Amino acid sequence: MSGLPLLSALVIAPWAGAALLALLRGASPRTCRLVALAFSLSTLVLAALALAAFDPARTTPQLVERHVWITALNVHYHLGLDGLSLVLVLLTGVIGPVALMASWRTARSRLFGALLLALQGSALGVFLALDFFHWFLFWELSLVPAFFLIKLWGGTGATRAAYQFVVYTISGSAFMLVAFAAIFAATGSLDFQQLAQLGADGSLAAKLGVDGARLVFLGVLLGLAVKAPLWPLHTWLPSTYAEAPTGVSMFLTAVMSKMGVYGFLRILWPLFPQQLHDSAPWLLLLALGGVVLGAWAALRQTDLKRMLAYSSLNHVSYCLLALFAVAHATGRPGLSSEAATAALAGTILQMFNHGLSAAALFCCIGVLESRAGGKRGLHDFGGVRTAAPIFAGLCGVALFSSLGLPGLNGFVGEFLIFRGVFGLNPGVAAVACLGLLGTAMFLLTFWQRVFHGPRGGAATVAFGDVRGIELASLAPLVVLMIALGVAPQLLLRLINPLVTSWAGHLVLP
Amino acid sequence: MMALILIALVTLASAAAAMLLRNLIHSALLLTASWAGLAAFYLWAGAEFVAFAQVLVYVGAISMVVLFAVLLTRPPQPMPVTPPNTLGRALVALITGGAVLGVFIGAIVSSPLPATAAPAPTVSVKQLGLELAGRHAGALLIVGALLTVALLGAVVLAATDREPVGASLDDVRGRPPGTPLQKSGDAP
Amino acid sequence: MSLSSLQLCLLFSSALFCLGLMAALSRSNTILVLLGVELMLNAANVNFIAFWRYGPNPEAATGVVFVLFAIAVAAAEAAVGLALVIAIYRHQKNIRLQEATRLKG
Amino acid sequence: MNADSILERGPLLVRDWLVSFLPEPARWLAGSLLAITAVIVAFASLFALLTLIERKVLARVQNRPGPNRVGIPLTKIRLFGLGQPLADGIKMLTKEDIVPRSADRVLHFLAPVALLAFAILTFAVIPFGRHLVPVELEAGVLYFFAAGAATELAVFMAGWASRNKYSLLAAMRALAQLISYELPLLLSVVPVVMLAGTLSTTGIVERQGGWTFGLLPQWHVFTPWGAAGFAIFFVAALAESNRSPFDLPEAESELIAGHLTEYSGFKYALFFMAEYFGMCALCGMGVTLFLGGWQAPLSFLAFIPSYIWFGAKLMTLLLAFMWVRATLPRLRIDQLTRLAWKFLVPLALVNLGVAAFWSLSADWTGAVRLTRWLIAAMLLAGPFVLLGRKLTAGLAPRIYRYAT
Amino acid sequence: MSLSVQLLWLIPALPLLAAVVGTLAPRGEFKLSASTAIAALTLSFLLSCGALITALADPSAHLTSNFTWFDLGHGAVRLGWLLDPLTALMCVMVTFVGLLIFVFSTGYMRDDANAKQFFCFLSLFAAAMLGLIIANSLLLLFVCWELVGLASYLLIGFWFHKPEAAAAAKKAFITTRIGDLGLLLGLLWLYDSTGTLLLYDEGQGVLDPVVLAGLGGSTAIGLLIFCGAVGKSGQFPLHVWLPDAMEGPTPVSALIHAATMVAAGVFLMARVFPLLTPDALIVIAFTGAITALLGALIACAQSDLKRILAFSTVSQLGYMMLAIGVGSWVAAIFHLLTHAFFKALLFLGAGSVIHAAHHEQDIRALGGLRGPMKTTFVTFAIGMMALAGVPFLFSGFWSKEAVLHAAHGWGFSQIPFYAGLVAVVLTAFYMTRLVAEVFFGHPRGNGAAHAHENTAAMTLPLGLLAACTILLGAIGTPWWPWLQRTLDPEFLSEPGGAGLMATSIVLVALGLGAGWALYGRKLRQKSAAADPLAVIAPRAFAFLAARMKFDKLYAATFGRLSDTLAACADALDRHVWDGVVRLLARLGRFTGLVNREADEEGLNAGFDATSESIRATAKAYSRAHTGDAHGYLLMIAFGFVVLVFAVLVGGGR
Repeated sequence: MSGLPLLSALVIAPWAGAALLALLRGASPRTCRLVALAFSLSTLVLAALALAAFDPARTTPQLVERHVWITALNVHYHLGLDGLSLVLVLLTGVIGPVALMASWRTARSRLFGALLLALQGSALGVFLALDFFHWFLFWELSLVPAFFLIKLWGGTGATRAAYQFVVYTISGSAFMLVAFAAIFAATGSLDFQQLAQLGADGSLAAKLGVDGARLVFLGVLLGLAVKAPLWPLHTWLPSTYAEAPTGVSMFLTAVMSKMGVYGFLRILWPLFPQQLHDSAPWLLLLALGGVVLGAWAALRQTDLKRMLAYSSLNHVSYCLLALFAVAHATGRPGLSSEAATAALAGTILQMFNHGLSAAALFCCIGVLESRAGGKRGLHDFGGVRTAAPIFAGLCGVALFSSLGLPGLNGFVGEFLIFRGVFGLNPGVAAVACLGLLGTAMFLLTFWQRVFHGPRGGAATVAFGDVRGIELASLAPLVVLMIALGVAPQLLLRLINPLVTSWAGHLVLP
Repeated sequence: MMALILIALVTLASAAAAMLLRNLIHSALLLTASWAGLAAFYLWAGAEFVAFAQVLVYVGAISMVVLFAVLLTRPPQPMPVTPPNTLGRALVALITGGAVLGVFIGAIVSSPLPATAAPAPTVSVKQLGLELAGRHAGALLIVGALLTVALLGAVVLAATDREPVGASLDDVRGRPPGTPLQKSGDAP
Repeated sequence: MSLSSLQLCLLFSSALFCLGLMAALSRSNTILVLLGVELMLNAANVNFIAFWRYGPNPEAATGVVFVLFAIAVAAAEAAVGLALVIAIYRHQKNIRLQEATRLKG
Repeated sequence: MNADSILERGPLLVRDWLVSFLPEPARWLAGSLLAITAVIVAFASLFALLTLIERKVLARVQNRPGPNRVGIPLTKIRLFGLGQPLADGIKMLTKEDIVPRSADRVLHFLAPVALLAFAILTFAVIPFGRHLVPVELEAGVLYFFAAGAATELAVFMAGWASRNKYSLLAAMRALAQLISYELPLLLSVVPVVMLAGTLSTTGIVERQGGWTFGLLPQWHVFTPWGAAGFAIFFVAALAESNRSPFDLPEAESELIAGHLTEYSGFKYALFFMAEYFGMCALCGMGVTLFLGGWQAPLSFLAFIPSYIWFGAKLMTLLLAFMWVRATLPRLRIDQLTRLAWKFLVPLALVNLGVAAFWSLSADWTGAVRLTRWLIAAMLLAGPFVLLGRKLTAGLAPRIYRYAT
Repeated sequence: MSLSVQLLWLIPALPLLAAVVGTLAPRGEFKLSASTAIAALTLSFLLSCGALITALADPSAHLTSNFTWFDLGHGAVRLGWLLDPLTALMCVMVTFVGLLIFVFSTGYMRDDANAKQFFCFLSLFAAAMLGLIIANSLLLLFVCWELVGLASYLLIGFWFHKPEAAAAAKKAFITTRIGDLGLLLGLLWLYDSTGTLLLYDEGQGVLDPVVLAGLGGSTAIGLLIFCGAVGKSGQFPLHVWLPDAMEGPTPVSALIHAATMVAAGVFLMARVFPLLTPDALIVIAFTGAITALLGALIACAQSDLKRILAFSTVSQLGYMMLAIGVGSWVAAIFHLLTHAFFKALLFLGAGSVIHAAHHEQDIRALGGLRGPMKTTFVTFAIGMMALAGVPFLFSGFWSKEAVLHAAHGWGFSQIPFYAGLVAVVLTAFYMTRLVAEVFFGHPRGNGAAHAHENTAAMTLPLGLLAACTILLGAIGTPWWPWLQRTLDPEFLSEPGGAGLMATSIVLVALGLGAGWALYGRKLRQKSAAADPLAVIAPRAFAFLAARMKFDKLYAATFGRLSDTLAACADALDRHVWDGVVRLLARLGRFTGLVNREADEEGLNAGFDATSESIRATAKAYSRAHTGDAHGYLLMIAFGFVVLVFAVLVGGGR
C-alpha cells in the first residue's frame, strides 16, 4: 500500500472525475449521474484506505508526499495527513456522495456532476495540503464550482447570492494572500510545518517585526474568518445557503465552512500563537456573538434554509469559541491541560458532527422543498409527520443531533467543547449555554411548525414519504450520527494523540 | 575701371528696361542682352571660361526656354492690367528694393574692403578642369544628376494634356487614368 | 569717390540684385518674376567673381568654380520654373502670379 | 618643315608693318581691326563664290550645266557663270524690302543683323594657319559653341518679329532642329577635347601634327573615335546650318520659306550670308578638330604653307556639303529629331566611352596597339549597327532604283 | 436471587430493547409492541427486586461498577452503575408503577391509530428513567436526564396533530432544557474542579468524603444542579410546563408527570445531598415551600380535572424539595415513594373517568359519577384521602407527617413549616372539591351522563395501586422508620412528634370540612353555574384560575426578550453587517465613478483643450501661407533688412 501515492490519488480522483464528465459529450443523463457518484464514492474508498494506513499514535503528518514544484518560490507539492485532516477528509468522503444523491434529479446534468466533483476535489486539496501555495490554490479553486453551482441551479435570488458569496470570500482571502506574501518575504518558506516551527519559538513574529506580525496575523485571520463565518463576517452565509441547490448547500455547510475552521487550527494557531493569545478576548466575544445571535437570528427566519444557515453559523461558532478559549488561556499558570485537550477534541468532533447533522437537515429541507414545489417557508407545511412518518423520524434524529441531545453525536462534541471552555473560561461557557437554548428553541419551532399540528400547506395534498434515493442519502448520515453518539471513541481515537500534542502549544514562547 | 563702369551701366540699363517693358518678348530679349553684359563683366574680370559658359547657358539655352515659355503662355485676350494693383505693387517693390539697396550700399561703403590693386589673376582652363574634377568632383556629379532630373521633371510637368510620357502617374497610384487628382480626404 | 574697383563691382551687383528684386516684386507675370530671380542669381555670381578677382587668394579659383555650379543650378531652376509656369497656364489659362495661390493639388 | 618660313609668317609681317604706323595704345586695336576685316573680306568673297559653286555642283549632279550665262556685265564673256553671284547680290540689294505692318519693326530688322553678327563671331577662334588665328583663346572651342548657340536666338527673333503664324511655327521647328543637333555636335567635340587635353583650337591642331611611319598623318579622323566623331560632327553640322537633308525651315514643300517668309531684299540676303558664314565656320571647326587643321597630310608636303592646307580641306568639306545636298532627300521633322536623339546622341556617348578607353590605353606599345585599334573599332561598330537597326525597325527595306 | 451491580445495566436495557423492537415493528402492530413493552418492564421489575435484595443486604454500601466511555488525551471519560438502597427502591417503584400504567394504557390507548409508537415511547421513557436512577456518573445521569426530557417531549406531543399538544411538548422541552443548562453548568463545574463525574469511585468519586472535602464552590455547584431539578420537577420558577403537559394522554401524565420523571429532580437532589451546603439547602427549602404553597393555591381554582392533579403534584414536589431543604432527604424520598403510588392512582382514576366520559376533562361538566363508576370512585377516594393526608390509614399522611416533622425540626426558620401546614389545609380543600365536583351530584355534561365503568385492564391497576397506597405507609411510620433507616443508616427518629401529628390531623379535618361545605353540600346543578369559591372571592379565584398569570408574565418578559433579541440579531445581520458590506460595494463603485469623472473631466478635457489650442495656432500659422509668391519675397526682403538692422543696432561687439 505504501507505494501508491494515496493522498495525491485522493485529491486527483474527483478532479479526474470532473474532467471525465466534462468530456463525456454524448452520455445519457443516467450514466453521467452514475459516473459522478462512482468518482465521489471513490474518494470515500480512498479515505477509508487512508484511515486503514493511518497510525493514530504518530502526531506528525503521515503518508507525506513532497516534491519540488517551483524552485524559485521554494514551493513544494507537499501533501500530508494527520488526525485533523483525516477526520475532515472522511467527512468530505461521506458528504460528497450524499450531497450528490441528495440532488439526484439535478445531477442528471453533466455539468452539475462535474462541478460538484470539482468542489469536492478542491475541499480535499485544502485539507491535505501542507504547503501554503497549493493550499491557497485549492482554497480559491473551491469558489469557482460553488459559484457556478449556485448561479446555475440556485433559487430565485441565486445570482446575487453567488456573486456576494464569491466576492466576499475572495476579498477576504485576498488579504490572506498579501499576508502570506509578507510571510514568504520575511521567511522565504511557505511550508506550514517550517512556519509552524518558526511560529512556535516566536521567531516568525520576530522576523516580521511586532507591527508586521500583527498585520499579517490580521490578514490571515480575515481570510479565514470570512470562510468559516466568524460572526460579523457571515452575512454571505444565509443568502448563499438559502439560494444554493440542496446538494450544494449540504456540501457548503458541511465541508466548506470547515475549511475555515481547519485554517484556524492548521495555520493561524500554530503560526501566530502570541498574536492569537493577545486578540483572543475580542475573538471570544465575536464567537459568542456568533453562538448567541446566530441562534436567535435563526428564530426570526421564515425560510427554512436560512434558518439552517444560521444554525450552522451557530455550530461553527462553537468550534471557534473553543479554539479562542484555548488561545485565550494559553500561558496562564493554572491552566488545566485536560480542559484544553477536551476543548480541541471537542472542536474537531463538533466539526465532524455538525457536518453530518447540518447535511442531513439540509437534505430533509431539500426533500420538503421538492415535495412542496420549491416552497420552503416555515408556514408552508404542517403535520408532515402524519403524512411521512419515516421521513419525520429521520429528520427528527438529525434535528435532535444538531440540538445536541445526548445519545446522538451532537452532544458529545458540544459536551467536550463546554467541558473545555468551562475549564478555561467559565463566564464564556455560561453565556454560550444561551446558544444551546436558542438552538433548541428554533429547531423545535421548526419541528413543531413543519411536522406537528394538523396537516396543512403542502402536506395536505399527496406528500409522499421518503423514497429510495432520498432514503439512501439520509440513512447513512443518521446511522453515523447514532453510531458516533453512542461510541465517539471511533473518531476520538484518531485525534487524541494529536490533540494532546497540541497541548504543547499551550505554553507561550 | 572705365570698362567696368561701362559694362555695369549697359547691363543695368538693359535689365531695368527688361523689367519695365510691357511687351514680354522685348523684355526677354533685353534680359538676354543684360546676361551678355554680365558675360562681358566676367571677361573683364578675367574668367573667360565662366563668361563663355554664361553665354552658352544663359544666352543660348535659358533665353530660348524663356521665349518658348512666353510663347506657350500667351493669354487668349491681352491681360487686363488693373492699374491700382500694379501701382500699389510697384510702390511696395520700390520701397523694399530701395531699403535693401540702402542696406547693401551702407554695408559696402562702411566695410573696410582690401583695396589691393592686385594684378588680374588668371585661371587656366586646365587648372579649372583639375579643380573641378579634383576637389569638386562630387559636386560636379551631383550637379550633373540634378540637371538631368530637373530637366526630366520639367518635361513631365510641361507635357501637354495628353497623358504624361511613360507610366502615367495615375497608374502608379493604382487609379484608372484620367480621374481628377482628388485628395482622398475630402470625399464629395 | 574713393571707391575701389571691388566696391564698384559690389555696387554693381547690389544694384543688379535690387533691380531683380524690384522686378520680381512688381511684375505680376510669373515669367518675369522668374527672370527677376535669375537676375538676382546673376548678381550673386557677380559678387563671387568680384571677390575672386579682388579676393586674397585668387589662385584657389573657388569663386569661379562656384559660379560655374551656380550657373548650372540656375539653368536647372529656370527650366523647372518655366515648366511649372506652363503647367499653371494649362490650369489657369493665365499666369498671373497673384492668382496662382491655390495650394491644394 | 620650316615652321617659320616666309610664307607662313607672311600675313603676320604685313600686319605688323601696317600697324607700326600707329601709336602704341591703338596698335592693338588696329591689329585686331585688320584681322577682322581680313576675315570678313575672305569669307564674304568665299560666300559669293560658294553660291555659284553650289548651284554648279547641284546642276552637275543633276546632269545639267548649272548657271553659266552670267559673266562680265555688259559683255558676252560667260566666265562659266562666275558673274552669277554678283548678279544675285545686286538683285538682292535692289529688291524692295517689305516689312509687314504688324511686324515688330525693331526685331524684324534686328534678326538678320544678330544672326550675321553671331555667325561672324564664331570665326574668331578658327586657326586658318599656323599663326593665323584671329584670337588666341584658351577656351576657344567653348567660345565657338557659345557664339554658335546665340544663332537660335536670332532665328527666334526672325520667326517672332514677322508676326506670322507660319513663320513663328517654322521658327519653332527650326529651333527644335537646331537645339536637337547642338547636343550631338557638342558631344562629338568632347572626345577631341578630352584627347587633345586642351580647349584651345591651336593646341588641338598642333596636337594633330606628326605622322606615323612618315605616311599616316596623326589626324583625329584616323582614330576610330575620331572617325565616328567626325561622322557625327558632319551630320550635326549639316543640321546646325540648316543644309540639305535638314534644310526643313527653307524647304519649299514646307512652310513656304519658314521664318524667312516675311523677309525680302537685303535682309533676305543677309540671312543667306549668315547661313553660309555659319556653314563655313562649322566646316572650319570640323577641319581644325578632326582633319588636322592646317597640318599637311604628308610629312614631305609640310613645306606648303599651313593656310593653304586649311583652305583645301575647307573647300573639300564644303563640296561634301553640296554633294550631300544634291543627293540626299529631305527628312521629315520627326525623323529628323528621332535621328538626333535616338541615334546620334547615344552613338556620341558611346564614342565618348571609346575615347576614354583610347586615352586610358594610350601606353599600349607594339602589336597591342593594333588590337587596341580593333577593340575601339568593334566597340563603336556594335552600337552603330544595333542603333541603326533599331532606328529603321518599322520601315520596309529601301529599294534603290537607279536611273536607267 | 440477588442481582450483582455489574448486571444492573440490564434493568434499563430491557425497556430500551423493547423500544427499539417497537420502532422497527411494522405500523399498526399495536399488540406486539405493547406486549414486548410489558414483558420487558416485568422482567426489569423482577431484576429491581433482586437488586433491592442485594442493596438491603448491606444498606450502607454503595456498590459501583465503572467503565470508560471514551478516553480523552490525558484522562478518560468514565461512566458507571451504582447500587444502593435508594437506587433499588426507586427502581422497584418506577418499574412497578410503570408496569401498572403500561397495563392501564393498553386499555386506554387501544383505539388510538399509532398506539405502537406510544408503547415504544413509553418503554424508551422507562429505560431513560431507570438509566437515570442507576447512574453512578453525573454525566450518564445527565444523558439519561436529557433522554427522559426527549421521551416526555415525544409523549406530551403524542397527539401531535393537536396544535396545543405540540406547543405544550415544545414548552415542556424548552423549560426543562433551561433547567438542564443549569445542571450542565453545575456538572461541568464539578467536573472541572474534581476531574471526574463519578459519584462513588473507590474514594475518588465526587461524593467520596476526601474529594468532597476538597471541593471549592460547592454551594454554587449545588444550586446549579438544583436548577436542573427545578426545571425537571417543575419547581417554582419553571413549573409552568407541568400543567400544560397534561395535553398528553393520561397514562403519560400518570407515569411521567406524577410518578417518575418529576420525581427525578428530587431523586437527583437526594443523590447529591452530601454535596449540598447549608446555604444551598436554605434556598432549596424556601423554593420548595413557595412551590408547595403556590401549587396548592392554584389547584383550588382550576376547573380541569388533570390540571388540578398537576398542580397538586407541583405542590407535593414542593413538599419533597422542602424536606430536602430542611435536611431530611430521607423524608423527601419516603414522601416521593408514597406520592408516586397515590398520585399515579389519582391520575389513572382521572384517566378512567376521562376515558369513560368520552374525553371530557372539565370537572364542571362532570359530576355524579359515583353511581356508574363504582371501583373508579372507591380507588379515587382512597387516593384522595392519601393525598389529603387523612391520618393513620393512608401512606400520604405518614410521609407528609415525616416532612412536616423534619420541617419543624429545621433550625434555620419555621416559615417553611408554616407554609407546609397551610398547604396541608389547601390540599385537603381542593381534593374534596375535586371529588365532590366529579363524583357527587349528578352529571352536568352529556359525556358524564353516559359514563360507565371501564374494563378490568383499567380498573385492576387502580385496585392494586389503591392497595399499595394504603400499605406503603407502614414502612416509614415514626415508630418503625424502616425505610428511613435503610436509606440513611445513621437516621435517628427523635420522638415527640405527637403534638405535630395532632395539629396536622386538625388541619386536614378543617380542609375537608371547608371543601365539603363549599362543594359537597349543595352541588351545582349546571356546569355553567359559578364556582362557589368564585362567589366568595371572585377576583382571587379568577387570578388563581389563570394560574397566577405566570404564563403571561413569562411570555411578557422572557418571550418578548427572546423575540426582541431575535429581532435585533436578525436586524443586526440584515442591516448592520450587510449594510457595511453594501456600503463597501457602493464605495467601490463610487471610487470607480470618481475615477472615471476625474479622467473624463480632468485629464481628457485638459488633453483635448491643449490639442485644440495647438490646432488653433496651426490654423493661424497656415493662414500665413497665402500662396502669394510676391508676399513671400516681400517677407524675405523685409526680413533681411530688419535682421541687418537688428544685428547692427543690437549686435555691436
